[in-house]
Amino acid sequence: MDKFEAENYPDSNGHFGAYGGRYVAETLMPALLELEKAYYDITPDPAFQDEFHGLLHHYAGRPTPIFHAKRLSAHLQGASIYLKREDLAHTGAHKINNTLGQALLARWMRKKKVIAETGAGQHGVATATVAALFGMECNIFMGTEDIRRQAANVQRMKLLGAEVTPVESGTGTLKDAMNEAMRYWVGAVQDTFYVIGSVAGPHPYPAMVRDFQKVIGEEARGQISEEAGGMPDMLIACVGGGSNAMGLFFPFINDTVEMVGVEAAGKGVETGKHAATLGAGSVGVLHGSKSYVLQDENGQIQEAHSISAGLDYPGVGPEHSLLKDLERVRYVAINDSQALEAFQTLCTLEGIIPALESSHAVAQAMIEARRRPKGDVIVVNLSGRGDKDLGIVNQNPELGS
Amino acid sequence: MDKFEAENYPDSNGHFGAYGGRYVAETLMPALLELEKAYYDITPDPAFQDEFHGLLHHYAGRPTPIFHAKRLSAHLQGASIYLKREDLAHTGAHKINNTLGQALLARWMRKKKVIAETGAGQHGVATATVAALFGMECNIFMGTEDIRRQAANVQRMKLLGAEVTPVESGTGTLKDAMNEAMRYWVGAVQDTFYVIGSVAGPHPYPAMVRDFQKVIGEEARGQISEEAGGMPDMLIACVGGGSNAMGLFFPFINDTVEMVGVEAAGKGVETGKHAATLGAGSVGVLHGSKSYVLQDENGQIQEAHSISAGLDYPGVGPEHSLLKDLERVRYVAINDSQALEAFQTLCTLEGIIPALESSHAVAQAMIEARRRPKGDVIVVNLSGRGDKDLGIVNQNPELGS
Amino acid sequence: MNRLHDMFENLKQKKEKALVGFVTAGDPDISVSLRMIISMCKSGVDILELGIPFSDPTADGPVIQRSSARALANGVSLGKVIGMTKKIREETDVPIILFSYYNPIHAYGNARFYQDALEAGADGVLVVDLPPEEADEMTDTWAGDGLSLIRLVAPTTPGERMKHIAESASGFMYLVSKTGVTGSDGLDTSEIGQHTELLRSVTQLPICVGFGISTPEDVAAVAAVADGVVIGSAFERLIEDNLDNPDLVSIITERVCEYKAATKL
Amino acid sequence: MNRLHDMFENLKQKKEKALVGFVTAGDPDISVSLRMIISMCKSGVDILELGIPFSDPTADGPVIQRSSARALANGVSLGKVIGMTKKIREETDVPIILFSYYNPIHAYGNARFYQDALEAGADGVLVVDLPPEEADEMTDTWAGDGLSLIRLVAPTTPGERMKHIAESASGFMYLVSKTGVTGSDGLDTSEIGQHTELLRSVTQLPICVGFGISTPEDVAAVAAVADGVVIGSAFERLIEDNLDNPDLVSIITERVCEYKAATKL
Ligand SMILES: Cc1ncc(COP(=O)(O)O)c(C=O)c1O
Ligand SMILES: Cc1ncc(COP(=O)(O)O)c(C=O)c1O
Repeated sequence: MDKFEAENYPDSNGHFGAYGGRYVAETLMPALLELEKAYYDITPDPAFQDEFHGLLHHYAGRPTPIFHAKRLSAHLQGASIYLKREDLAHTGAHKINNTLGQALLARWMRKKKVIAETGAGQHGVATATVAALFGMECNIFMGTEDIRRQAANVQRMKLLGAEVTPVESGTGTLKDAMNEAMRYWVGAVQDTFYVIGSVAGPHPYPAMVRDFQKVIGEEARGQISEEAGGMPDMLIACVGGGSNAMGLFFPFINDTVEMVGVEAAGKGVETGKHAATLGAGSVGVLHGSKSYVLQDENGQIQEAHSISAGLDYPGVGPEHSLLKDLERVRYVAINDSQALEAFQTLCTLEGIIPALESSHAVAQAMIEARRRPKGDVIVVNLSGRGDKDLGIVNQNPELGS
Repeated sequence: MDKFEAENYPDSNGHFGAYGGRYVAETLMPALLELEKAYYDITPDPAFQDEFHGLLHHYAGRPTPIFHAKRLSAHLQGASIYLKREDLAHTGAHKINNTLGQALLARWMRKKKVIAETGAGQHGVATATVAALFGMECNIFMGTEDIRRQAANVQRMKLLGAEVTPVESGTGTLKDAMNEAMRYWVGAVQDTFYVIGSVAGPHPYPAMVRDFQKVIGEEARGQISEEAGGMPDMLIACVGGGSNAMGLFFPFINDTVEMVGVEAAGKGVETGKHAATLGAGSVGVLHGSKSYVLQDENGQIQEAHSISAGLDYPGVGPEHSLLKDLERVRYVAINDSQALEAFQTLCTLEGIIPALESSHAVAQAMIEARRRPKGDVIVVNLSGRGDKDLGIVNQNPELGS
Repeated sequence: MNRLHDMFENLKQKKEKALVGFVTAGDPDISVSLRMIISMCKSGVDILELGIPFSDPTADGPVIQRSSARALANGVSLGKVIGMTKKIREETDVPIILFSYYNPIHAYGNARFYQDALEAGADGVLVVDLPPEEADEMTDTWAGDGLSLIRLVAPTTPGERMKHIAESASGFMYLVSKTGVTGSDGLDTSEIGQHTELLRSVTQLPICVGFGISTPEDVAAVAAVADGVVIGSAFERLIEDNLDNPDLVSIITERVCEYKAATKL
Repeated sequence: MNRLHDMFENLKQKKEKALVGFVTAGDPDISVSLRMIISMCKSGVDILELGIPFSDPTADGPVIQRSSARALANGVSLGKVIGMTKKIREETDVPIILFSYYNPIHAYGNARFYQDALEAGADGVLVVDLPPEEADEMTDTWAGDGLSLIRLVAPTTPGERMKHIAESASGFMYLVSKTGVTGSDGLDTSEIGQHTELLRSVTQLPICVGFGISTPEDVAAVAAVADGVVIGSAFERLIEDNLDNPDLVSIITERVCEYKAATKL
């Protein structure tokens, strides 16, 4: 395996090898260039970093702990599984790390309005949260179908003072919400900061979101050395857009640790109803960057399918595409029922209700742990809590209750 | 004000001055004596404490941060408000501190089954959680009315593997659930550990729960010194049974800091539809200990009323009764609409959705902060997050959305 | 005069055991309750346990819970039960034990309670949730020892503690037949025998056994080892099944006779 | 032969401005679309912008979104649009600009696209989401310079960047009239004047202005400052309002004439 020289990516045009870039309307280019400059000039500023890390600590509740899931590990009779507890972060998922970073940057850039797209509503809630914290106007774009499915998160956003704009176009899900957010941004770009929720979108978002999320891996590195006495053997994270995975992986990227990204196989990759972009997609351009996408032979983007709304996206962050090609990360897919089984297992063995997104990572960890000796250490990113998924799980006859 | 010598309470019979004690059926007395012995012998054991604090750290996510609510403070133009973020603890409230402690003690005592009562479901979820973590059988008693009102928490408990036993008697709320848990315990006392959810119940529960919760105040002491450069001027916490309040107050009890306990005034103390036990109750015996209770002139316990299910209880921990008589803590009451207003204010100014219980403390903090100079520091215990309350808040026409 | 002591002596001579009858005062209503209780006392109940209804009866099973709730709905209070006691006493010499949770007594006032209960003709009080550890606060206010404080011993009570409890007891001792609330089933008479024997080794007082005894056969089995047999939920169930039945009093009375017969060795 | 260059020269002599007409290829269906487009070209459209439908048209307002969706539902693909181009070219010499998002072209293959589009008779391509920073990956694969890559300049584009964009442009320059997606309203003709002037200072190429132009009055106002006026959503709205109307082609054609009239100074 080639050594992945993280510091070379992205290049000065925002490319991760063949991926990334800025495929957007000219109207947005100046804003992206301004943002890129702010990203390179402001975010490394120690004053910015102090403020960011102060908020991560006092507001978001970082560091999140790492927890040795002893009963789960014993049950699997293999490697030791450690959970990085992003479920304990304020608002219930890793998303807050990134929204704090971006909203703070928006404030440094003197923007007074933020917008965001959301699918499951987690990124929308996290954005509405920081908008309230900073006293900014906030408009969240959300598909009408998702609004129906995720009513509690819609209510949370509204309580936090955000406007939620229903998106009727397409299938009324995340992809359409992102389309609409970009459309809105085109018209309001001068005073509006677009807070993208994953390591997707045009440069500098993929790099910037990764940098705001890499605190996950930085903490985990220190914690696992302390808890397990060394580097882990494997890292596992689910991949929707790929932000929680990049956040965990990036600080380990030059270490000799195996990394596994877990996409959603939905009803099964073979059925076509899945969200395994890296596993079953092809290279294309969506939402401003080049990466693997789910598309037909004519370059039309296809619908994704997953029980987990946060993985239900036909694109993926460009850096993951590079990591896949370099074989630095292995990408696999877990289907709906495997995810549900892992969900239930973690509930009953460890007393932790994971997000359905994170359950995909747990499911893969269960497979990997069984295959590996007891001494091995696997770190799983528990990207979020499952409270938001109770309605979906409730409808699932497989989970008796 | 007399100095309150915390170390004198409870006495060897579990009395806090005139309060506390063990008013239970003889069948339970031996179990309580066994528990008392375990509490005095086992819980101070460094091995127990290590395990307890290890779980608090790695599992529950402690220390929870203390957060300077700058926008709220600025809005009030008075004292600085700091929030102790128990809402970030695993399962979403301070309740987990106590259930971890009790379940761990149960394990040291080789009990294989735990039971608990629950109202809003927070303590039930926290108990089901630790039961899953320790692989114990778990039975949660919950009133039928509360089961209806708090469906999401019922689902969480079931997902965690607990049995939820509906309690039809009385008004089907917390008081009845506790009655039924005690009845069940009488029949199963030999192998069953009863995990009580607040600083109520017979000795040693009030002392033990306080000791498991005092980590809140211990952390806050260190954190506020660091953040604000000294002792706070005032501590504020809501009081249902009183565990989050005791947890915050206890480590400060011999300091010169004002303390305010906030009960629920429901529709107004004057209407009789309230839960202001200390404010409007009288001394009596309920659920195994002597304390203030809401009762009629014949000693029949009265129904409590509060928009917040966790404060909707006609009793209160005996130590609070003592602290009231000693005037060491000032007890006030906040009504439903004041709590809702504080709820909304915290949502929109700080991006934090507080539990309705905690909103009572925030409401009082808003009153106190306005009255005090800018330099003053008020620490509010944000005992839990409000996700569980979205349904209730949604029904409230006062909160436009 | 000590009605309790005399009663046990009297029964001993007749080679009978005491039938201890529990009913909640004021259920189904105060006047029927009074008539029923007096009839019970006249037809075989040797000791009356008169239950004071409480809103939160944590030691009782569903049958007594419901009976308590009905009585409360009828406005029964401790004061009214003392009034009923007075009326019962006018009609019978059967010893009367007031059976209560502590809070209603505490609310009434401990000293006042002693005075009024004694005056009304009560002989003792059994406070379900007042173990010896807490009992002094009540008895210390009492102006004499005219009322017996009946002590309970449970299957979970260890020997040492039994002894300690017995030391401060008077009247008789109440042995709880099994762990669990009132009215729960699964009577184990051999276990009761063992517990009774153990208790006898630490006390001279008569021993009455209660909780979960419902058939005349149960009564006979318990009567074989104890000095008294307490029937509570079984009466209450009968009351509940005949709430609107004009024959309630005679139905209960008949049942008393059946039980009483079973207490004769 | 350069149809674009010749067309602008020709118009200049006639003291007319170019009417640039955008329609999504294949809406309402391929055959009606073809008939309509040919009629438009014959009755006043000076440059045809032929829209290739895309599933995720992030730069377009609702009208063009819906038209795209209808075309996709009809099975329109880039390949089919190239086929349509060939048929249009058989009937008219009007310059044809293929208007696309990048992904369909990328999926088709950049080199193949150049070849096939040119062969079919296209004159240029405008890729909405391919700014100069990313354009080389496409043009580097092109086997010649037979297709103009039309560059866009927006109101947000700063002067320095405008200059840079202009340097690599050919055919004409597309000036976006305002921030916002296609079809949004609120045209500010004085601002357009300023932007056009600024753009003229950095390029010799003709300047066409588009986005949000809908009435003949708008056309006249823009024609006063620019070299071409792009009409897109206004046509699409008309199509949408007459989807099942057998007179659709003549209705659109009539509208073309009205617009065309407004381009004559
Ligand atoms: C808990 C959780 N995990 C994971 C994801 C997927 O996003 P990403 O792949 O960017 O981490 C989401 C998105 O909503 C989420 O809510
Ligand atoms: C968030 C929260 N705060 C406070 C309380 C009240 O309990 P206590 O007074 O024991 O802290 C509850 C009880 O459910 C709760 O859930």
